[in-house]
Amino acid sequence: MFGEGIIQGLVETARNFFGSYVDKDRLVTVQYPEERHQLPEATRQFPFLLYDGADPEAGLRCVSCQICEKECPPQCIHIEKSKDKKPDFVGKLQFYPAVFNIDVSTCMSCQICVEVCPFDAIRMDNQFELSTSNRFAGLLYTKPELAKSNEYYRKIHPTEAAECDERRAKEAEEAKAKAAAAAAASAAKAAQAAATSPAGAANGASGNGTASTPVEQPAGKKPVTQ
Amino acid sequence: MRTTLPFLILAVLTLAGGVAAMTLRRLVHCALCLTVAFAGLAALYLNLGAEFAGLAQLLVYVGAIAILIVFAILLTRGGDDKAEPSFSPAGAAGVVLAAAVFAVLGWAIVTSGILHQAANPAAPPAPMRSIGLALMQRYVLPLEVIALMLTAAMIGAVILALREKRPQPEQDQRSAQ
Amino acid sequence: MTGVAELERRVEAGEDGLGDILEVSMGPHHPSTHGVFRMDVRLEGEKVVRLKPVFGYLHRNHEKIAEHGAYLAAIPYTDRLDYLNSMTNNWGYVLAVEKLAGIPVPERAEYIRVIVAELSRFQNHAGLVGFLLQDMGASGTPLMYAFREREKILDLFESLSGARMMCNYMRFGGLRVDCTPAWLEEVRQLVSGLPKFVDEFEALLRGNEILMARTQGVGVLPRELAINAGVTGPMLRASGVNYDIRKVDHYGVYDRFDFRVPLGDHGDVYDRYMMRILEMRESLKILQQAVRDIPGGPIIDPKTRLRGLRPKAGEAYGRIEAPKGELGFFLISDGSTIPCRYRVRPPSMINLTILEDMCLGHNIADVVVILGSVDIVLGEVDR
Amino acid sequence: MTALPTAEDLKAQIEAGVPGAQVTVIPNASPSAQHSLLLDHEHAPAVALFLRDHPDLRLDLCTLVTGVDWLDTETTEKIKVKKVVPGPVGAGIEQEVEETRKTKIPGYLEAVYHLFSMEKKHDPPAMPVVLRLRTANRIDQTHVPSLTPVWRSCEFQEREAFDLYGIVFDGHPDLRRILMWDGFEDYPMRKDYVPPADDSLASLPFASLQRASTKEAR
Amino acid sequence: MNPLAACLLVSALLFAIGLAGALTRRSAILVLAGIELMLNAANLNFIGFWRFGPHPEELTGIIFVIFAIAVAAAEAAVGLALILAIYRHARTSDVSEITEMKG
Amino acid sequence: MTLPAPTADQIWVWIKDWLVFHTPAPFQPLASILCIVAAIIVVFASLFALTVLLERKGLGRMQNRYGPNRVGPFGILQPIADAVKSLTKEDIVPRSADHVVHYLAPLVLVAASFLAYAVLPIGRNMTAVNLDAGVLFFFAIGSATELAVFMAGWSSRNKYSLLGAMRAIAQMVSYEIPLILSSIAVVMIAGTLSTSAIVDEQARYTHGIAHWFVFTPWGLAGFILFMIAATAETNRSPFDLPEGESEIIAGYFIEYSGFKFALFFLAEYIEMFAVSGLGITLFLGGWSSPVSFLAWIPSWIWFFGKLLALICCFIWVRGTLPRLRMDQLMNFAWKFMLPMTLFVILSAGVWRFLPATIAGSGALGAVVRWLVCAFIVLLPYVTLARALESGRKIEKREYRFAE
Repeated sequence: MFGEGIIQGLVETARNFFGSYVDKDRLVTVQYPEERHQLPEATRQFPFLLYDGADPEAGLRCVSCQICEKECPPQCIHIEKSKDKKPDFVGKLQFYPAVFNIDVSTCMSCQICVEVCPFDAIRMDNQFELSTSNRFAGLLYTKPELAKSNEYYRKIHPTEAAECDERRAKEAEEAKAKAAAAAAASAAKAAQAAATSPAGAANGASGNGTASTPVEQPAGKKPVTQ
Repeated sequence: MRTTLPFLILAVLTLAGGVAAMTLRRLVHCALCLTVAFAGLAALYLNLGAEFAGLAQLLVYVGAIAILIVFAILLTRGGDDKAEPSFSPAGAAGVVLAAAVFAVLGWAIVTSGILHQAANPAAPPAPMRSIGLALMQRYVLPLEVIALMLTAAMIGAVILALREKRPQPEQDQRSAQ
Repeated sequence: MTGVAELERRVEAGEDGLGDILEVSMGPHHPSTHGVFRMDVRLEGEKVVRLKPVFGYLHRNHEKIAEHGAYLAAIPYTDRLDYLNSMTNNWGYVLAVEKLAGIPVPERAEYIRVIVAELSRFQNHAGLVGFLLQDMGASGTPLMYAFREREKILDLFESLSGARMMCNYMRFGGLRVDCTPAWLEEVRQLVSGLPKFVDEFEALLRGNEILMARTQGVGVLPRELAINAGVTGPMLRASGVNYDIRKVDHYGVYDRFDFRVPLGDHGDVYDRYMMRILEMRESLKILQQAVRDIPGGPIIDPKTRLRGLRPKAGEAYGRIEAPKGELGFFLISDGSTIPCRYRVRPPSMINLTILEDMCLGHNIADVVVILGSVDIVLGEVDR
Repeated sequence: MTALPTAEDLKAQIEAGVPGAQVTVIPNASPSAQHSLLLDHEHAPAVALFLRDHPDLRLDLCTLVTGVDWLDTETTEKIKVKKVVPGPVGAGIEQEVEETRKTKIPGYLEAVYHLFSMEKKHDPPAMPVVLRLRTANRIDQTHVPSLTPVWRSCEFQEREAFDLYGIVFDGHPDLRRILMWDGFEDYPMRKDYVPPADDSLASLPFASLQRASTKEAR
Repeated sequence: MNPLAACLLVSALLFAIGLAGALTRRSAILVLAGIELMLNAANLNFIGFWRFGPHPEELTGIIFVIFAIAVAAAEAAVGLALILAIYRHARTSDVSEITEMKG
Repeated sequence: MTLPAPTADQIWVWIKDWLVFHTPAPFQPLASILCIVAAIIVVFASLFALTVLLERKGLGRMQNRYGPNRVGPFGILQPIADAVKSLTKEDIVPRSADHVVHYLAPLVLVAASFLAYAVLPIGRNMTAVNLDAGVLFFFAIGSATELAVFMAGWSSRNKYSLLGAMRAIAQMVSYEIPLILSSIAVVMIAGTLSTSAIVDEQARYTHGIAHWFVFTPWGLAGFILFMIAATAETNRSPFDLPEGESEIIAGYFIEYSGFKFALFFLAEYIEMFAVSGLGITLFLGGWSSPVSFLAWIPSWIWFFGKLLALICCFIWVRGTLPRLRMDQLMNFAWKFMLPMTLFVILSAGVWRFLPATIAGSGALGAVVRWLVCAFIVLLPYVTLARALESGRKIEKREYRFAE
């Protein structure tokens, strides 16, 4: 009780004082607007909608199945299904969202929409500077604001995007093979048309009229590890 | 040697403080005005060249007694507004008595003739060293007596202000649960 | 000390002379109530003669929300209970669901759960000690040191789960994503550096005479009262009760690790403070072993239905040792996809039960310190 | 570590230890197998004390107290009754007709207590002893005895059950609202709770996004 | 005006103010304050006589004032402690209400 | 009258004399006073700005942060930004407050704080008023601040502010005693109450080393006690109970905002400089240099250098220590500080009357004197520390673990 504890504390703060000038481990502050933290790949902020190719309207992966809308814990997603259909990447005709809104002010960035989406259509963005002077309309993101290209996705989450692309390529391949087999069995004209559709993640063949069955939501495929 | 302007200003300040202290409604205001009076007196002492006395006055009266009074006011709930009857016969008698005392004193001063007498040449301000020496040599006995009395007063005040032991009330109910 | 009953009578009777009783409402906005929390305090001088905790300012009926959504949808909400420890909250909830639905968990997932939970415990305790000393007036220095290390742990959480605080990482049957070897290496490196931080932290204030004078003998919680009042966590162990759910329940894979449970003898604020520091060291020990022994394999049981889980009608109570105490979840299923009853046992709310008992007779400055040592997070108290 | 007696054993022990106590075992079909004991109101505090102080049980930690709301349920069963049916010619013919009969089971509120022993640390470890107290109905007879005198830890949680479910705990030292404000009228955790119309969310422009109940949408 | 006379007049006036206050006010604390003012008035006299008296080098006036201040401090401490004790007992500091000596 | 040639040491004196010299004769005394007052206000107000910046930067670095670095290069314009902010903020006065007293309190506080500088020798020939009873003046003026604090706390009509004011007054009154007693040792040895004379007494050199009182055992102990009491007197951490942010939020100035709040803030720092300045004057040789070969550095640089060093110590302590509790604070004042200062006075007395030479050896005499006086101070320190430990039941604890 002679004040040695106090002295020890003073020595400790002095060490930190001088240490902060020489030791990078001590002075850890990132001077935010000028310096920026390297965001980890896993970083998630708010959802966005993926589209393939160049046209956000045509390439939008979302088929308006409304699973995310149902599963969203804070109920911040609002979808209205389209009247008509357009073909998806494997050429199947699907609905698309006529309206797709996300209320970012309510969204709690939980990523559950991404997990439950069977179509790889919704993903998490890493943009966090979303402040706006309009607290209502400014934070209600509509389809044009939400749609981001697959290239962008590859840029912000490279590993995840590569996995996703691979999976989709495989699926497209299988679908193509299936379509080819079906076409070979039926008519040469249809097979020809199917062959024109580019492989990979690009937009499904336009004007493909083969698959006209109503939308079947693939039930089994569940993204376990994103 | 005439009465100087600073003296007059300080005298007015002191008297005003005193009057305010004795007449204001709120006790805390009274205490604050009393402090002004004390400080004014200290300044008067300084003005008259009694440096040590003035500073001692400031230290003791403003630093200690005023604080004591303020504490006493707060502890006796005097800080709250309490209406005091503005006029009472006893009060009027007090004022009359005080006025009479002043009349007597004033009459004595006026009739003594010093009013128009030429003043003695002002003394040089007392050097600190000589006050110290006086206290330690000529007045050492009174000094010791005063010291003893201060100690006694301090102990007495502490004993007075200590709370009487209240009978210990029953134990708290909650802990029994 | 004048008894409460006597003072109550005097206040009611208007005999509050001598400036005896001063009623102060500490909070809901007060620098040291750790959120919107209020204490109705009656003071005699500066001595507390009555103290009633008032809360609910942050109440958002978490349980009702969870009873409206699927089992999966409740997980992100548990993040927001004790928002400093989303990982352990997740774990408590998924443990209860796993019990309710009988879902097995792969071994690797259990190891990763231990790693993130212990990291969480470490940062919680470091932060708490910082806040406690801040409440004591230490100008934020210990708090800043604690936050410096906490940031490193949060960075790890972010690179694993995508978010720093609201991790939403665990799933019934396992985890959402696997960790990479690089991440484990980062954990290993961090864990090897953290003991130095704890040493520095202790050097800063452990032997400090002012700290000892402020905390020793203050807010004593007797052993029997602690047990009876259902106090759990470091607070209970500071009162000398050997009860750590990691040891008692053998949940997860805690059986496989060698660690000790620190116990205090006095049950005062100093003991509670030291419990946290000692537990930080034990957490580091567990972390070292977990990172060393982690097996390979899947991280989630492949048969688990995350979406549309329908447990058989019945109920289950699952609990874990969260940094603040026993965090339990009680679920009743009626066979549908939505929990019929969802209930959280919030440790910090129940630990508040004896706040008044600890504060009575102490100085108002002690109230702040005692409250700090309880370690409350209002998100969890109010839910 | 001593083994925790099964629910049936516990029932027998309680009935032996507390004369007159009526205990019903309520089985739990889920994999957790945490069966519970339904107590009668009159003997509940005595049973609680018995469980707390019994040398082999020492259930000193009452960890979780909560209310549960069970709505009125209707069971429909089809029974065959003989009835006179007007025949085509006017005369009644006695005929066997299938009729559905509805039996209404009145709902009730339930207070659930989860007990552990800090001293004994029973085996299996994570298995609580669950006590239940039921109110007579959901409307006016919502009283159950308070166990706060036995376990202090019930104090805030019983207040919470009172606050959110409206279960009145007789014998609770300080039964006030705890999470909702003092002037609040309703019990928000009840299944049939309807939020007041002047919900502040309704004024937000995007209230349309908020559906009234997720259940309906599902 | 002669400065000594001015001193004396100010002192007499202050004394009268203190006296009036001590006699008229009903708060015991203000009564004490009035007495303090009277003491101070006397001190001013001492200083005045020392300053303008025939033997300023003797310092008697100043020494007296210093002693008087010390006594006044003691008096204030004891007096206020008394007021506190009485207040605790009688629940008032109004001198007109404190009529009983018996405890 | 002619002016002496300006030297670096006397440059400010020269400038003042030059200014006064060029004013018309009847206004010369007034001009002189104005010069001094203006200089003190300008210098110490800018020191305040500098200190605030230093404090925030220093605390930041101690806490591994940058501190303010956004306004101007390295954040040096931060004090100006702070000043603009507090000047433009709304001045909120509680409706039930006593408006006059509420208004006066910060003014009285600032005025009293600034008055104390009148007797501080901030350089050779640079004492504003060379009072014979300078030290006494300092303490007499300092006691006025207590009243201002009370005025602020009482007039706000807030429970927290009243609690804060009561705390502050109790603390200031208690710590004034050790503050005065520890300076009495210096007054005893120097034989004067005049601050300039005390500095002159210390500005003598033997073997090139100054006769600072801090180099003696009683002086060192007295200096430490003086600085502890000064910390308490100026409500700095760890004695910042009157503000007690985490307990009573801001204490007596909780209801002040805008410029009045800034005045409280200013007064607090001004007081801190003043007390530190007195500490320098009494124990650290005022404006004198510690060794004779550095005496060419201007005296005012020495003074402000020492002042800055003390300020840094204040900041350092603030960045490290938690706050005491009220009863502990009082116990510390009466049970530790008061007896210790009495022993310091005793030690100073012994120092004064012990012979400087023993057996004809000056060196031996000096060593013996040093040791004896150190012993007189150390012995009660050890005893009191032990008593404090056993009385308060403070202990270092060991903990047990369950496997």
